[in-house]
Amino acid sequence: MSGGLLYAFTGASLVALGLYALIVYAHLLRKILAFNVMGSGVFLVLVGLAQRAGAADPVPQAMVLTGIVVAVSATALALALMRRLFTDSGATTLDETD
Amino acid sequence: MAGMQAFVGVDTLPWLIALPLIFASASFLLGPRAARAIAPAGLVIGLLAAVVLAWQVAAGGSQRQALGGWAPPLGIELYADGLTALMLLMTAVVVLPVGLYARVYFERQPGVAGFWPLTWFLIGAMNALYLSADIFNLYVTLELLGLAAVGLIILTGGVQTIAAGMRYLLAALAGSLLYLLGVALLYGAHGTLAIALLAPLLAPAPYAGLAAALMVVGLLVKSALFPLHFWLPPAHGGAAAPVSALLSALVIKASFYLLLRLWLDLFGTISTAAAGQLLGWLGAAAILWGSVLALRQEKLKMLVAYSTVAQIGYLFLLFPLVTHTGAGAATSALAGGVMQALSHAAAKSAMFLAVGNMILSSARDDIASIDGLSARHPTSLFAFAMAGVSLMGLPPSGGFVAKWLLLQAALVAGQWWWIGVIIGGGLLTAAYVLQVLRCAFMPAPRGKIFQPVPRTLEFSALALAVVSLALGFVATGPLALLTGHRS
Amino acid sequence: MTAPALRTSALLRIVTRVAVTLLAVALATAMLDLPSPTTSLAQTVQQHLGDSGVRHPVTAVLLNFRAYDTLLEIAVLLLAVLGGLALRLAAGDSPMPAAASASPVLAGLVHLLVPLIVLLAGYLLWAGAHRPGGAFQAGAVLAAAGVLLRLAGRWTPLLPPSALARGGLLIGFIVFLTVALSALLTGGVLLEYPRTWASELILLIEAVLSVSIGLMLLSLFSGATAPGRR
Amino acid sequence: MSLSEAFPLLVLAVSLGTGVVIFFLAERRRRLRSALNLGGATLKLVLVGVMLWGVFGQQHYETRYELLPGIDFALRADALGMLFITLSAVLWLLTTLYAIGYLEGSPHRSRFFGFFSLCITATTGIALAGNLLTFFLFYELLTLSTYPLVVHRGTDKALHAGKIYLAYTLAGGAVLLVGIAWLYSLAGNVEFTQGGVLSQFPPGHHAALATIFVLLIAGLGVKAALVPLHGWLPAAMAAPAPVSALLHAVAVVKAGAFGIVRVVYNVYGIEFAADLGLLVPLAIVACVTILYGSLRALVQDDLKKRLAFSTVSQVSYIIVGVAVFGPIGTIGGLVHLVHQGIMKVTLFFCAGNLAETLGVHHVSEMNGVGRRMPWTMAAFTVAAFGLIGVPPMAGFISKWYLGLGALAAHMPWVLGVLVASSLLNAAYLLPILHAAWFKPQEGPWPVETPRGRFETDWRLLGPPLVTALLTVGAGLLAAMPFSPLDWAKLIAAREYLR
Repeated sequence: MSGGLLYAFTGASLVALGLYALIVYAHLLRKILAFNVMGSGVFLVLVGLAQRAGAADPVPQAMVLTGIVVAVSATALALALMRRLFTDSGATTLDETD
Repeated sequence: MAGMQAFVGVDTLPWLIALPLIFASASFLLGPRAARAIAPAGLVIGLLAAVVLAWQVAAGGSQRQALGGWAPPLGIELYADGLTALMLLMTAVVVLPVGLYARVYFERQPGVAGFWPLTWFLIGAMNALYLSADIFNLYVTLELLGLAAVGLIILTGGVQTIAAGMRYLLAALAGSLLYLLGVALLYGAHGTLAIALLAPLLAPAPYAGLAAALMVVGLLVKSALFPLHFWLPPAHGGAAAPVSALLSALVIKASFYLLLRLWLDLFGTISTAAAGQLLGWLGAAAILWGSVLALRQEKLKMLVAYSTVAQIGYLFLLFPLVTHTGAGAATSALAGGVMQALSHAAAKSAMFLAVGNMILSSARDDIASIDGLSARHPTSLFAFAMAGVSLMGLPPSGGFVAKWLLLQAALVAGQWWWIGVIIGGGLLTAAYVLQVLRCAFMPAPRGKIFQPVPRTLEFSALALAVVSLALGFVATGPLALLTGHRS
Repeated sequence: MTAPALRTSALLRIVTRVAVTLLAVALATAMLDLPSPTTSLAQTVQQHLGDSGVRHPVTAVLLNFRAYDTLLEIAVLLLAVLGGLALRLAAGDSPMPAAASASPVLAGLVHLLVPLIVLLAGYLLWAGAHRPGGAFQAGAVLAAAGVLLRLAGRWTPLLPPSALARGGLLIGFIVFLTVALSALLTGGVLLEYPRTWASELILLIEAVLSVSIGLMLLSLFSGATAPGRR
Repeated sequence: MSLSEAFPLLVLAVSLGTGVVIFFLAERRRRLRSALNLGGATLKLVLVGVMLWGVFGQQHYETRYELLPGIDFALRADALGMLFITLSAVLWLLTTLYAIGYLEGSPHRSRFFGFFSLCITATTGIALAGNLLTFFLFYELLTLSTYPLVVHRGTDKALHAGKIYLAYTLAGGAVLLVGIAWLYSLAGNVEFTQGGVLSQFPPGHHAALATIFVLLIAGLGVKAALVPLHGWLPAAMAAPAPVSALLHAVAVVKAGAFGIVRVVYNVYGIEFAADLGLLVPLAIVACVTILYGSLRALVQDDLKKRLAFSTVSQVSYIIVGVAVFGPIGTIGGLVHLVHQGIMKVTLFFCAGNLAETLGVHHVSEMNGVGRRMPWTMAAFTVAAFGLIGVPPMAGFISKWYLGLGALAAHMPWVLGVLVASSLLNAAYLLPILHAAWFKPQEGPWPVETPRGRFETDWRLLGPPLVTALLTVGAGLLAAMPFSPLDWAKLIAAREYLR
């Protein structure tokens, strides 16, 4: 098994874990963290699969950099929303706001 | 048509993306007053650009452009065929009246800032998505669209709305990541991201099936197809009226379009009839579930939002009918699905704007609070009713043409069970539209005061409703564009 | 939480657990079975690296071959900022009052660190042309300087942001977009750099981008911190 | 576009334009609205007259526009369509005048007359439709534009009636749509053609075609109030009297019946339909409807409800005429399309006058009403005799031809139904006349509101008198050129002698 594939497998596990947490956990911070875990998993798969043969491929690396910026943006917005929900209603989960 | 010759050389593809981005920057930089002032010009220019592109595609076939001069697989390519041109036109036609509406609607709400930059980014994101032919670039456009939409949802603040925005954000992000995971698999297998280069390489294999499944599911979340629609009603029902109009009419269509594009152009060799049937059945369930819940709503905007859940179902009826059913049925089904997307865009935006007027006028969001509205605001009510007619699929309207084409496809393909779904859905739609109309026809209770509503608001809604009906008369144009240039 | 809610949640857990396990297994199977690409995009990148204006392949992809992705990525970041601003304006927030009594140690540290951080950002920016680094990294480091200033009470962002601040947030995107469009206006295609100017233009874009990215990250930081009382 | 191409569109545009302008008219512009209404109706009548003359002289009027690839929107004036459009144009003018008087001083008149005009636009479109899809387009438009009229009063009863009306008609429309879509998927664009277009289909398709026929008739049968699809019609009597006139005589039930005529004659072709064995079941359904409607009418005390069940019965005379193979039956059915309209509109006008002037809604309140409102009751009497089939009224002509047609088609049982129905007609109409003319008035009228110099407002009195005269005229002058009978004969000749 090449190193790249190992990364990809790790990524797949992270995706599964992240997705599970995203769906199951109600606390918004957990959901946001879960999204980040899942995102990291996807990035690992992306880079890992592309360098199964050994040599690094700059294209997926660039894509992951783009992906990271996107993830940072989304996370920041999600955190802002979460904080706002908490200050306005004291809710830490979406179910509490219904 | 002779006048169009002057535009033959115009590079509409990049401009359709750049224009909204320029207006977005200017709107943010110059502040809300200036943004409000320049918006109509931008919307009109955008409409012109979309018309020119449609004309270019009609006259010269599909258009391609490699950005930065780097051809795929190294660079990113923009691509426009008839389907693209129609979606771009749909966007431009809907945002113009909605934008004019929003200018007036938000005028008296000083706390609401950022509508215009966010909307311009939203338009830019949709245009970029429609024009992209690169599966990773499409991911970026999806995220751009998602964040713009969230920003618009939370514009008015309030716990419910922010919660709705949060729900939408999380769903959209999960959807995008599933999509990106599929992209990672495809890139890992074939080392390219361009749809046109990737398509011939795909063969039925576990990785391809899984990648397709991941991408499809990710997009289903964003399209809010039953049972993944959970985020839609609070978001579309909770946002400000013009925002709801944009989200329900247009944003949903972007991910649907992408799904359709991938299904036809990328997964053509690996899609199975069973998968198509599954999407169709989910669509049928969406029609039923959305309609029944729409019937049970007491708030106007929630009724319209659940109506979107149902109407999305119709879009997905095209999948079983285009997948391995022969050319005749597939052509009709594609035409029907696209007509449904177009007419729903016009009708649903008209409906949200009309409902927005009703709420402004009666200062309440209950269906029961509009008793007697027909005398006070006949224009808004008429817009609502006309949009309702289109959603019901009654002639003469774009919705009717859509349902007719889907019926023809089902009959030609011998999949008669969809007939019941199509017809039954129309009747259910009639039932919930009527809930609103019958209240409006009731005499107003004594002492009931309806606030005046600016004319621009009423006529924007009416204009969109007229578009949704007019589509029934001019359907040959869009259909020729769609079928004439599918490579 | 009521009993039925608990039950649904337990059911949800089980179903989700099965689903994600299946997903992981399916992914692993698919990955083992994955065909190898017949062509290598990495080689294509290497072939055209000389024309890209930079020597580092990742930067070449980010700012030349797939610069369009990056342009849109900056828009995504801007949108997060706009969303955060909209949220605060809708709630009628006032900016967080400056920390009243910053400790003298922190103040001294800020004095010492901020110039160094700016220097580091400059280095990262320059390094991006030939080794890992670039605008985002530089911007992130600049943002860190901003966070320090903010924590030390040296700087309080205005709400709504001033024209200057808006300009700062936007300048990167605007310059990037202008360069992209200038090619279009002079008869080329979007984002096509003139070959002889490619490296200068890319450096220019990166430089302004790092400033804007720093400001945007800082704005996001402010947006996610506890809002001021109304 | 030549004049003969533009003409059908022009006729349509007159009503549509009137409607649209009225919608945007301020509520208080009473005179302008009335002038527009009557002007539009008159102009339309003139245009229809011109077109009638043209069609008689084999002039070809056709507007065509591609709606979808291979599917046209087509308006065409043929003899059958002209029969319907002339009827509706004449009755529209009278009903408009009546409605202006009837709604004097009530609210929401711009809305009412807007939809009123839209409704007649739809009827015009139905009459002129050149193919099934165009027909369907206007058929559904008719449904939509009549709903606001049915619920116009906004009372719970009216809203309930509107709900039932829409439930029936939309469901019927849906069934019709399935039939049409299926037919189009087999046969392409289904143009209305004399003698039908489907006879060339090989026997393998006959089962499908028969099923489609059932779908089409079921869809159209809702508006034509075929039993058991008639439930909406008695419920809809909650609507104002001019709307009842519209539903029962001018537009809605007629649209259904006319559609059935089109399907049998111009889509399937009467011979092909007979070959498929579809006509006898249709005749049976129609006969059942005739008897059922009459029987139910017998026991209604509410005058409008009695008239409504009478309509259920009477409209199926048209269907019987269609279902009876042979030119004589055809003539009987088609002529009844006109005659039933004239007679029933008279009765509803009169019922409206009684309700508006005296507050009389029930048969049991009508004792002695003939002396209070002699002109109204005279018109009522003429129309009632017409329905029963007393010579020389219009209804006699219809029944005479229907009876002869049934005998010619070797369906003598139909004759029995006709005789039985006439007896029932007499049984539910004569007691009304007896009460009105021969019984003394019992106490004061429920709600007496004198209107105008005459027994009631002249605008309410004029229209029923005119239609009563027409009822007599259509019977007495049946042999004259351009009488309904003469025109029906022309159509029959063109259908059978291709």
